Amino acid sequence: MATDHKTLQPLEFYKTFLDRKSRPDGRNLLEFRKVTVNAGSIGTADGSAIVKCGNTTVICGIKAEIAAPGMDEPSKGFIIPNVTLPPLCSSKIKSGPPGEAAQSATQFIAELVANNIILDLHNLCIHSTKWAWVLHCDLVCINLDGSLLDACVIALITALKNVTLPIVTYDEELDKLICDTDQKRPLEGIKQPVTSTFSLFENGILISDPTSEEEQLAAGLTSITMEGALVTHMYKPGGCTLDEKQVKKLIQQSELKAKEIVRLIEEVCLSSIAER
Amino acid sequence: MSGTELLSDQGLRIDGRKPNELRRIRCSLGIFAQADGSAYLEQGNTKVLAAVYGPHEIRGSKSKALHDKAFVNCQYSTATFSMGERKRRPRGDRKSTEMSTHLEETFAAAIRTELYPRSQIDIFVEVLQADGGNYTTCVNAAMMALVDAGVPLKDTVVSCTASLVKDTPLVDVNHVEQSGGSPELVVSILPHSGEIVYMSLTQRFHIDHLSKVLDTAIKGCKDIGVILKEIMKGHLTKLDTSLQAS
Amino acid sequence: MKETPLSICEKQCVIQAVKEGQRVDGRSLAEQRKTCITFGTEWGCCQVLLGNTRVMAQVSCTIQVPKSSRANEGMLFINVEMSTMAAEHFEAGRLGQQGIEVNRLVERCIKDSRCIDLESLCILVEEQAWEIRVDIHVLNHEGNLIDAATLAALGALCHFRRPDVTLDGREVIVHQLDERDPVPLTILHYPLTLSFALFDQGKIYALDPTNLEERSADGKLVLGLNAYRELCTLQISGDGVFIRKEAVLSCANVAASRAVEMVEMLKKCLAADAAERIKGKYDGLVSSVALEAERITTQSQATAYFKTPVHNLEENADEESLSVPKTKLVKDQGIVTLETKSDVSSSESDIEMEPLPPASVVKKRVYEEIDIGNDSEEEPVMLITKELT
Amino acid sequence: MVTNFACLQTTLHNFVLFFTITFLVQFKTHSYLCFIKILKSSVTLFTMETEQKSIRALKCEQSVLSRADGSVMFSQGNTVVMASVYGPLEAKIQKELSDRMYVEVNYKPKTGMPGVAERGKEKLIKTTCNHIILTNLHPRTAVCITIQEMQDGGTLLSASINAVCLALLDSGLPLQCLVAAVTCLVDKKDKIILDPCIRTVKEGYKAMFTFAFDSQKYNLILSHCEGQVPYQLFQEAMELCQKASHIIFDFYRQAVLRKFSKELL
Amino acid sequence: MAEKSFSTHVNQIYLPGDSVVLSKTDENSNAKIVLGPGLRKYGKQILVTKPGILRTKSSPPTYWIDCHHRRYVPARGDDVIGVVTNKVGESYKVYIGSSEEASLSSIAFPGATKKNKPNIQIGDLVFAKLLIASADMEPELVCVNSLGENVGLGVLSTNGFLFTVPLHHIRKLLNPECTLLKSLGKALPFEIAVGMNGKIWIKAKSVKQTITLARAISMSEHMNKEEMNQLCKKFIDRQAGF
Repeated sequence: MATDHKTLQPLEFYKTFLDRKSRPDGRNLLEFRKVTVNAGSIGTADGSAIVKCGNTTVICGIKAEIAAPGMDEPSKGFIIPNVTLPPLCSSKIKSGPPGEAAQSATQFIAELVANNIILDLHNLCIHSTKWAWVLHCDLVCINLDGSLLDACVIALITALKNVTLPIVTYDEELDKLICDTDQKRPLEGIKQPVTSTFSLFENGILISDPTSEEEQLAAGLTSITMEGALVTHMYKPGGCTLDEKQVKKLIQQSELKAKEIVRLIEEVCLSSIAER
Repeated sequence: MSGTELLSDQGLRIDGRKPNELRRIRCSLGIFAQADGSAYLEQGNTKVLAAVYGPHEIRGSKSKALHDKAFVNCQYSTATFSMGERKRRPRGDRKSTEMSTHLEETFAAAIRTELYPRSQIDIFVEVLQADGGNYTTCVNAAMMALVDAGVPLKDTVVSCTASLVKDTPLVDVNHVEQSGGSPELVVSILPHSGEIVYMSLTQRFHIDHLSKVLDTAIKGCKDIGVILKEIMKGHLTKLDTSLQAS
Repeated sequence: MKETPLSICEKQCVIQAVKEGQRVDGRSLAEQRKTCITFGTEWGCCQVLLGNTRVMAQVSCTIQVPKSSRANEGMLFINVEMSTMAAEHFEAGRLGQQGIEVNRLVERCIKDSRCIDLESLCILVEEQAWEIRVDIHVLNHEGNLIDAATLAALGALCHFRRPDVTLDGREVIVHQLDERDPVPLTILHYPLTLSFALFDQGKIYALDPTNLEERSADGKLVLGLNAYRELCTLQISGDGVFIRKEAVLSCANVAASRAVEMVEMLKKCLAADAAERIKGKYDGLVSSVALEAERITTQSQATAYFKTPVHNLEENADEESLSVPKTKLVKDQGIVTLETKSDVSSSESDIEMEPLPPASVVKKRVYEEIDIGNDSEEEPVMLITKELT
Repeated sequence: MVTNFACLQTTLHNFVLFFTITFLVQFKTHSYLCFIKILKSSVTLFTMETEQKSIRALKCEQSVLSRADGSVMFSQGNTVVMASVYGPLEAKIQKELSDRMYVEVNYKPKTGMPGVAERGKEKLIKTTCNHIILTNLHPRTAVCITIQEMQDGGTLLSASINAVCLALLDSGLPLQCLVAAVTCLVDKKDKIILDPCIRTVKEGYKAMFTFAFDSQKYNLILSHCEGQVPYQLFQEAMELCQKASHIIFDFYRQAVLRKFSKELL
Repeated sequence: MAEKSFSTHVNQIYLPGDSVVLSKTDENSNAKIVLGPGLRKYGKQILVTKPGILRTKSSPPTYWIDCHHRRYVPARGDDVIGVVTNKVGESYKVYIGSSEEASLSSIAFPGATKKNKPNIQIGDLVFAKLLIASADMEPELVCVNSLGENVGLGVLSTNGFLFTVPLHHIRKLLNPECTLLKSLGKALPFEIAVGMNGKIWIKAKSVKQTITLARAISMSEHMNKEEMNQLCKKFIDRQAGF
């Protein structure tokens, strides 16, 4: 009976839960799913992390390269994010060139990078106008069940914290790079943004950390990125409207989540360093 | 390259031709067994292969079908090895697409398309060696292939180029003359009525010269027309005798 | 999305009109539509209105490695963009055959005729040179895109200023626009195209064809010319078009004198723009945003032309209910023949009118009558005439 | 009013100046509305007191393109954007939706090919349009919205959204509500600048926000941020933009009024 | 807006999202109220969906928004002009400017039978009535009434001229109070077919006259009654040879 109701009228089915202030998976409206983080599990990458938010699983691998910096910003390095949604992650994703979901996720991360929210890119400079680090950050989602951006940002930050780079110096007289592969050091100045995604329903109900089913049914999505108490990004691409009170509530909620996640990431990083 | 080098004081061109002299034309018809009509044409060092298929039913997208006439589909392609530098895309780039469009328009005018409603005629041309006047050679080769295929035509189409150096019009321009910065006028005509079906010009010259350059090109077209007609006649007589022999 | 199908009726009417020396929008055969050129605040931005056809070009530049075959020259890249904005059958990001034709003709007219001195764009031989890129955006397609596109491209190139560079040894220093006065491009000559639609086996030709005329014609003749009466491009194309040599020559002569006027006009517009800039408070394209209220005021201009008292508001009462039995008129009679006079008298009036003065005079009169906008020269926007295409 | 005079005088000639002022004062009076119809009314609005807390002059021309079903050339200060709407059109088979209209948005930059940044803008505008257009009234069709950058005066994204809204109004497609977008910027001294011009943007900033609000309850439809600030400032910026959105909604009303001025009464 | 009295509401500009207040009498009576184009009921409110002018009509109380359109959306019973684009089996595909091409059966003509069909070429113009027009179905045209009789619909002669004007202009021209067409007819006799889809077919004695008339009609888009009269007067004077 219940399954019939769900397949025939998914929205009605869902709304009966919302009316009782609960959700089909047993969570409260503003409850987040359990987050599991694992750092440094991929040996071939310069930095890596696996993040699970409920069922959504994202792997981030970072490979570092050295290249000449751009003409316009000679003392900055590069972070090149790329979110891949392979067909195995969801039945809705088809093989072929990256779809809209993957493209907009990549664009979102790229915007965070461009706004200096992830890392001060000056830290990636080896020698101004000559050499800088390029970090290729590949984010592969192996199970897509909503709130992709949340998982991607956690994975990216954890992986960045996990990166160790050899010490490279530039000898100006010889016009040569000197690389000390024995000594490696971690990156400095990584910021700690945390993204929280919320779904909005027509009747003004807000739920946090939606599953992909909930994302489908919702009338709108919004992703708020906080770093500590700073609002760093509020991404709301149209959809259902929000009033000021709701915005305030969402921001408070994200702030709470941000604190927890930051603590979690720090713990994980400490333990992974200890292992090493 | 300056005009003096392109035209010597004796009035001879860089390859020793007189200003109104065509390059040597060699042609053979019916060279492919697969195609309904085919031709190989040499104008000097420019060498072109042409093949014609059809009229046949519309292939690919059905929406291309025209309810009252045949759809003419042309493809202009330049072999990767045909020029000094290797050509990366033999077809599909803007210049090739433009050439294909012009071939389509020219032959849509020449072929009696109204006889074959809702069908398609394919013309493929491949430039094997490019030495100036590629487009004109392609038009001439395609026309020969159409004759070989027996597609009914309103009139034959012949094409020729002309240029202007030191106020002297030159006919049938080769690659050196073309790339040396002198203008190039391409003209396709129906030799019977003398009407122009296609014309294009690159580089510039004063409008007062247009008349004589155009005249030179038309004269060139007519001369080529006469030569090609001879070749056609030869080919058809050969066919005729071989038929009668069998 | 497909292009709106063309009916036999429209085609026949256009052809018949052209044969009688008239055009559907009231112009004569050798008349161009009103051309309007405006510039943006950024250097190298030019918008051209040719009747209702609207095209914008923007020039930009980057430093690149020059081609090995032309190591001492800069590069010029011309790109035409057509999106659904201009017409519903255009697709954003994909140029169709028509787009490629426009792109190639602009390229041939401007690039192949070497109107820009590319050698002056070289910074370091074989190492660094400016690449000038012209993006031409087609905004509204009401025919004759080629002429509008070349005019916009040329206007944008003339308007463009690139940042100044200095060499410090082999080090190239690019000066930002506010640091040092930017440098204009060296324009060697001003090439433009003028297009004719060919009708009746190339015997009749109409300058600056509208979309309807382009689609009804046998083909078209595009002539690229500069102010020195030099031919820069020429192209005859179209499905099954035939033209005689004499016709080409006479078109070329008409076009040559037009080209001189157009270049003159472009130079005037450029000078006016430069003068505005010096005055300061320059807002570029903002001033070309005409309020549609002007369209309505043009109508009151029309009333002024008809010598009536000043437009009175209280009498402005419009019909109360517009959508009342809207089909009635048609439903009852089918094809309605609105004939108030008897047939005989009306034909008489026709006969009276026609043989009077030489035909051309009568024609002229009718234009005046309809192009109300033309009589009020000071009115910058003439939307009445715009509506007619 | 006095400060208004100052900034008005610089932008408009005297004739319009007189007019705009009377217009502001007598906005609700009917006779003045009629008066506007006849004269060239350059609708320019300045309501907030200081210069940096006001929206720059708004101007638009509706039905500017002859082929589009709805089109507008819109300027906000020196930012000029053109938007066109075609629809309902036949949808491509792979894009056809059985229960509603497919909304296609193309954002065209002035130079170069559209890249990832443009895709991002397209997505923002597309989801906003999906919300405001009553898409279920025209199933199995498509609407094609194209935005062309014409002149960058600092606030292209908000100008694009406003232009799209005006173009939709011009096309007469059924809409649930209207949308107005406002950009504001938090400079390095934590000062909020509403509707910044290009020079201000280029001087650098701490954060730049674009908010869009609906016309019914003035709730947030869209938000896009660059940079980071404490919540307090974020909220202040949002409220300021929300207030400013009223000016834009008023502007929409006047634009439509102009279009229909001959048919009123 | 909501606090205004009803009389100030009618004939005013409304924007999508605005709510409409009914007149006191309509609100209190039990009679059915008809909401026309541009209005929809949302809960207890009546919301506007299109920008335009609110108009009303009594008995039955009807409210609608007068809006400007350029794209045609088929409505049942409308007479439209279309271009024949294809023939599929026993019916024709006709382009009428809407999102989907309409179909027109070859026997939906006066006097047509299976054996005696009208001779229609691709590219011909037809003046037909919309029999089926629904958002979910292909529109269908007919050239006869329900009894199969000739009602003046059918193929239009290829000698005329076809042009397109915005849809609100068509409504203005077809309004019985609009005298433009009649006045023009006094100056020059002509045949005209006006399609609700914005297409007008016109034919006069000569091509020149046809063009002049077509331009005068499309020019009158922004004119009010008085301006139209002026236009006609001038037009008639011209034709008389002044």
